[in-house]
Amino acid sequence: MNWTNALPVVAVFSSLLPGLLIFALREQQQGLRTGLNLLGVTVKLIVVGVMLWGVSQGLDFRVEAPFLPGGALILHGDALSLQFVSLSAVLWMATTIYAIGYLRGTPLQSRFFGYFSICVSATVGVALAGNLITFLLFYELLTLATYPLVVHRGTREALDAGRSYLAYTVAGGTLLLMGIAVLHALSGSPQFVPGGYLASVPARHGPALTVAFALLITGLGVKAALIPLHGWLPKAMVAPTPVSALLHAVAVVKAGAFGIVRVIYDVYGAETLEQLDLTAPLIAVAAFTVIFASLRALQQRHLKRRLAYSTVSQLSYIVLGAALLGPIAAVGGLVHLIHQGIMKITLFFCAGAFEKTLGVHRISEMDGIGRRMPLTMSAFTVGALGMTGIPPTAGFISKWFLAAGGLEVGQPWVVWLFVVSGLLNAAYFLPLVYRGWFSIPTAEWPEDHQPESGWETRRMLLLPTLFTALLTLLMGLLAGSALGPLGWSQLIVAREFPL
Amino acid sequence: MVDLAIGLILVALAIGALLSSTLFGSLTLFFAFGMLMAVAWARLHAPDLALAEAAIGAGLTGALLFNALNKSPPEVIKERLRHPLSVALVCAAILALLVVSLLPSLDQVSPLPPMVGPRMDASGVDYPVTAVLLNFRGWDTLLEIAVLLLALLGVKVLLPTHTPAPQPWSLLLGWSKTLAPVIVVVGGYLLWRGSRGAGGAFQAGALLAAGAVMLRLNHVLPEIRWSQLLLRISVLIGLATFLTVAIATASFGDGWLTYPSAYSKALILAIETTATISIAATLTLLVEGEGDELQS
Amino acid sequence: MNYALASLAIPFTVALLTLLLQRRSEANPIVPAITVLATAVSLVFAGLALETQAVSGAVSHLNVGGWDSPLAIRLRLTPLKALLLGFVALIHLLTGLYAWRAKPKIARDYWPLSALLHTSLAALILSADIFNLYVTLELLSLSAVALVCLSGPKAYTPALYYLLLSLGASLCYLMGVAVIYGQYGVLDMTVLAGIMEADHSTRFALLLMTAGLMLKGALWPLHLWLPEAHTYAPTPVSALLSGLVVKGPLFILWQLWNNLAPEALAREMGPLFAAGGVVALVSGGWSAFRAPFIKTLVAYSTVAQLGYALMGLGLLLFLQERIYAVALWLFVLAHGLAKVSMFLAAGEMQTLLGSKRVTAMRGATQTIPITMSAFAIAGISLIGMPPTGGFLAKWSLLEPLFTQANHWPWASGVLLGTFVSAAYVFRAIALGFYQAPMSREPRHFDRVSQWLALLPALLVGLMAFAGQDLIAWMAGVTQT
Amino acid sequence: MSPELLYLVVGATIWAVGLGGLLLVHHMLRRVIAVNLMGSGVFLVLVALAARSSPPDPVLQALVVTGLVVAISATAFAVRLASARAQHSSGTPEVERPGGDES
Repeated sequence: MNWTNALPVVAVFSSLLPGLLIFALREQQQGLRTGLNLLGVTVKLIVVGVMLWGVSQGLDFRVEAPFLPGGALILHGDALSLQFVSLSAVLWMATTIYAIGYLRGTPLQSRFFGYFSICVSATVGVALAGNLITFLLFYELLTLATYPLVVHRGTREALDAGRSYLAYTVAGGTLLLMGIAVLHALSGSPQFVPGGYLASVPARHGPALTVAFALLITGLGVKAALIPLHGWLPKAMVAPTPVSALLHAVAVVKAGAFGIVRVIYDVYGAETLEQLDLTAPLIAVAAFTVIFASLRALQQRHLKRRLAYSTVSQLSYIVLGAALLGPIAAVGGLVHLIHQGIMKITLFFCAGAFEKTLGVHRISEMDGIGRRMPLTMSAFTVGALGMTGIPPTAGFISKWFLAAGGLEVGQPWVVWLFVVSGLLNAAYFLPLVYRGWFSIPTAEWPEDHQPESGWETRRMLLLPTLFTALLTLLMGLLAGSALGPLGWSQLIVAREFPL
Repeated sequence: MVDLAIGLILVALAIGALLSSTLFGSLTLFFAFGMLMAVAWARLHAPDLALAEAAIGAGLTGALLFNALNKSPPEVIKERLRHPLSVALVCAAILALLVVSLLPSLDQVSPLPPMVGPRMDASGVDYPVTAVLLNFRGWDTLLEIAVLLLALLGVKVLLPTHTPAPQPWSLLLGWSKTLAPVIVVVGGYLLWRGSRGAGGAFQAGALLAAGAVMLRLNHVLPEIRWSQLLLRISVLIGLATFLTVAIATASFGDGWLTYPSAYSKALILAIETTATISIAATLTLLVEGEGDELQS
Repeated sequence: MNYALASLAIPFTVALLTLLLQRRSEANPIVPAITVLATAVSLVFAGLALETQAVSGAVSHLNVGGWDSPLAIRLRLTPLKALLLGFVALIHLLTGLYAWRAKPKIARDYWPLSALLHTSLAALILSADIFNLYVTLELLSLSAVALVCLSGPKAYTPALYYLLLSLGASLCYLMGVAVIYGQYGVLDMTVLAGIMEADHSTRFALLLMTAGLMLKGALWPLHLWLPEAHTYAPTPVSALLSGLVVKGPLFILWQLWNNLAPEALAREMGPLFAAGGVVALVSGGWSAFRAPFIKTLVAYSTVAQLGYALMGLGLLLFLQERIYAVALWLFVLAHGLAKVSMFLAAGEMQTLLGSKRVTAMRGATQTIPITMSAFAIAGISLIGMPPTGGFLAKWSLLEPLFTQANHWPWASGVLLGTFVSAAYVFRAIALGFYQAPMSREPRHFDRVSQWLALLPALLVGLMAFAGQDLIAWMAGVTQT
Repeated sequence: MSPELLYLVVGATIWAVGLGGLLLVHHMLRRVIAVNLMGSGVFLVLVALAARSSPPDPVLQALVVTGLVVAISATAFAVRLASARAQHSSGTPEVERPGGDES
């Protein structure tokens, strides 16, 4: 095994091993726990950096081990996987630091960080999975590792949320398994191929392919929170905020969206899908989700729940971008995978900081919060503007490409969809910004924890927030640079659509 | 004609044993059923089996059941049969299918009985049933002694049940003292006869057990305890001998339970004798052994 | 063959020896040690038997007593039988170690009884004679019932039901044997396999035997005795009962229909078995979901999981494709390991949490994390999520179903099964994540017992990583 | 009608009666009797089958002897178990539910 083979394995194990070790730690061994976490973070970032460089140089990172007949265990670092891996690695770092700050003084931290690390490992595994079987393995591991995080608080409410999370995701996983088994029976589970490997399946298997597509997309759609499969997501908001951040920006929902992208491009391929005419329902569902979830978001009075519905809406951007089957839309979808992650995690970090510092949960309590916590509120503003799609933030770039992609494939209504969606985004985010900066605080804050350091909130809550807010800005400003997410997405699309 | 009568009475007794209004009646009818069954077997040219059935099926089972009746609380609730008609219909349907399935077999012949005859010389015994039991199908017999042992272990696991010991009946007491040596002699005779005619380890063991049970009922036999080495040896020796022979023949001989022809007679005699002791001891304990005797 | 016989004879000898050693009423401390050691040696011999058998791929026969067929009782050793011998020894070893550590001390009669149970399973596996199988079945039932009785008067009622039903079942089986002997005049399975015809008598005889075996194997709809008996038995005994005892009759059933029955009859029976399997999955799963006690939950889950095995058997007979045999035996192995883990974990929970109720598991992830992990990992294997053994078995059942469109409806049975298993497993696991009452005193755990419960779960939890080789190997093993 | 045929049918009938009894009756001792009836029925069938050849089939007769010993063993255990149950399980006829929490 040479080093190019070893890297994908190291990428997965750099968080898995610390996770398993952390389980064995006692609650008081905080230093060791933090050390292990940071060691894993560092190793993972280095490995991801090297792999990014390697893939841009045309290197192939691939390792294979026997697993099932006709379906080996493959970890493969291609351009698309690295897009997702880099997102996970960077945001894992930010979230870990944030979580250390957030959970200070609460019990069961070893259990939390253990599962947290496993969760990230599963995400990286999902990203690096080289075929459907491997994907399934990590996808289910992700389901299992996330559950303890969702119910971390151990209250009845948390357990209820956990139950609905499991009900949705286990059912989704089972459908996914069925879909994969159908495809496996047809053609085995070979490695993902740009352009899809099912092109060679004889046409008489069309019905089987259609059923399998429906099973796969339904199964993945649960995690990607396509309406009406989204029910678990708003409930899961009872989890500690770092978990919500992880669920929404990096791990669970992204695994679903990423899976849909994989299935569309690397399993079926645009050509097969066009022949079978399978994407139309998916496009319809995604478009409906974009609008309907925004409307639901408008109705929410809890900050985190509003953010949750916003996630539901934004995820369908990615799905839509992939399902439109045109290169420009694909770039938009892929780049939004990154952008949405970074913007949404910023917003969640802010929400968590409000909650920990001032006990603010409801939107109505946010009046004038910018005077008390100006830095956090600034970050929130950047995130909110990004979500709305106002230049020069990252969100603008995504929407631009998505709308242009719609025009390219001859579906001009997509432009209108994004206009309406943008207006709705503005309608549910801008009032928050206005309240935060310009309203006058009506009453006392529900709680007030002034950290001794004299900062507006705990340092470990503030720094990751500012970091991701900065990234949001940079990604918009430097969109033209080749090494940014946009450049990388174009690289992926160039490989997927060899024109 | 006689057979028809026996058959009808057997079925009637069977139904009666299940439905009799008192438990005592049930047990009595079942005992009678066992005795008549022995007669039926005798009429089917199986006199040695009839003997075994009389001793085991009727005698020991009857003793067990009557003993349990003494210990169990009086029956308070009357049997209420649930869905008797549907169960009866289902059973009748099964019976019809069974009879239809069994009928053709009377015209079939088995290839096994003709195989027994020519191999009798090599078997080490003269009586075919004993040859099958201890040689041709010795493995069955070994496992079956293990079943007997297991039943004893099962009883041993149970907590002791306390019952006032019934007063011995003085006439029986006198008789049993006289009978005991006779029973031992007859048992030994049956064992010896087993190799050449109807008889064998089980009949002998069962008879010895029946004798021992009778003696114990009259408190003639001394107190026994599981902690006594002699008792444990008597219970285990049959199986131990059998298993030793099996292991030895597999390790040093021609295979599992393949007796070397020169020794087969001696080996079978050893197995049979020890098996008789174990069967007698185990059956006695099964029927009469009290919990505390087995525990300590 | 001699290796296999050694694997049988060792526990047998030890059982007699330990009985002979029972001098006083107090337990003899070396008895557990001897028994566990002997089990380990027996495992080694089973492994040797498996190695010789799997390497040669051959079937060996032994005519007991050296007499010629069909007069003699024949023992038959196939790779699958060797594998099962090893499996039996392995499970006995794991539970034996646990019982050795158990506090309060397990009754001394456990040791000879469990050794005899081991013996009877080995004899059952090796035998190829339908009457000899009857004797081994009785041996199996009596040892199992005696073991259940070890937990005292509360177990007497379920034990008695178990015994009486089991005896009735044996006599159904024996009547089937009588019909077959009446028809064909032989008892040897290898001889019978060549001469059985698809006539009425044969079909009815097979049905009688099947009914008896299904009752003994707790296969739906004849499973009603199982949950009570498994619930009341002492913990290591429950593990043995669920992991092994119900598999004995299943193995005979498999031989009966796979090797003995004419293909026409087998094809007829297949859909019935498979449908029964689906119903077992759903109804057993539902009862497990509703179960108030931890052990009852685990026991009903056995009923449900046996549904998968029954489905595998049914599909094998119906579709006549070897891969379903692989699925069937993978289920048996995976379920055996998972169940041992679950019962040992359940036992630990009862002692540590001081209650039998499922609701007592509240907060178990914090108070008894290792035990809870054992339970959870084993449970995940029962659901069949990757990379567990349960997943591997489910996959081998599911994937071939999709190769032909008209078999797709059977896949919905697997789908249902997964949902129901997930429901009852996660119901228990979820309780573990409730915030634990902090006031409790820290308890003194026996770490070794906890890890003993976890070990089989880890084995089955990572089983699928060897999936490709395992399936290929099992395909070879189940050939004969 | 030959005696073999007659006893074959009688054996089957007794077996079926025992089966029905096992399903119907409740008292444990009666159930033991029912099981024993099933056994006797099968043995009678076997003995009748043995008598179809002359001399009688020794293999079948040996099977009956083995079966008898197995039957008496199981019966003895069942009867003793029933007595122990009657004395120790406070005589409740129904299956008692496991008691509440032990703690």
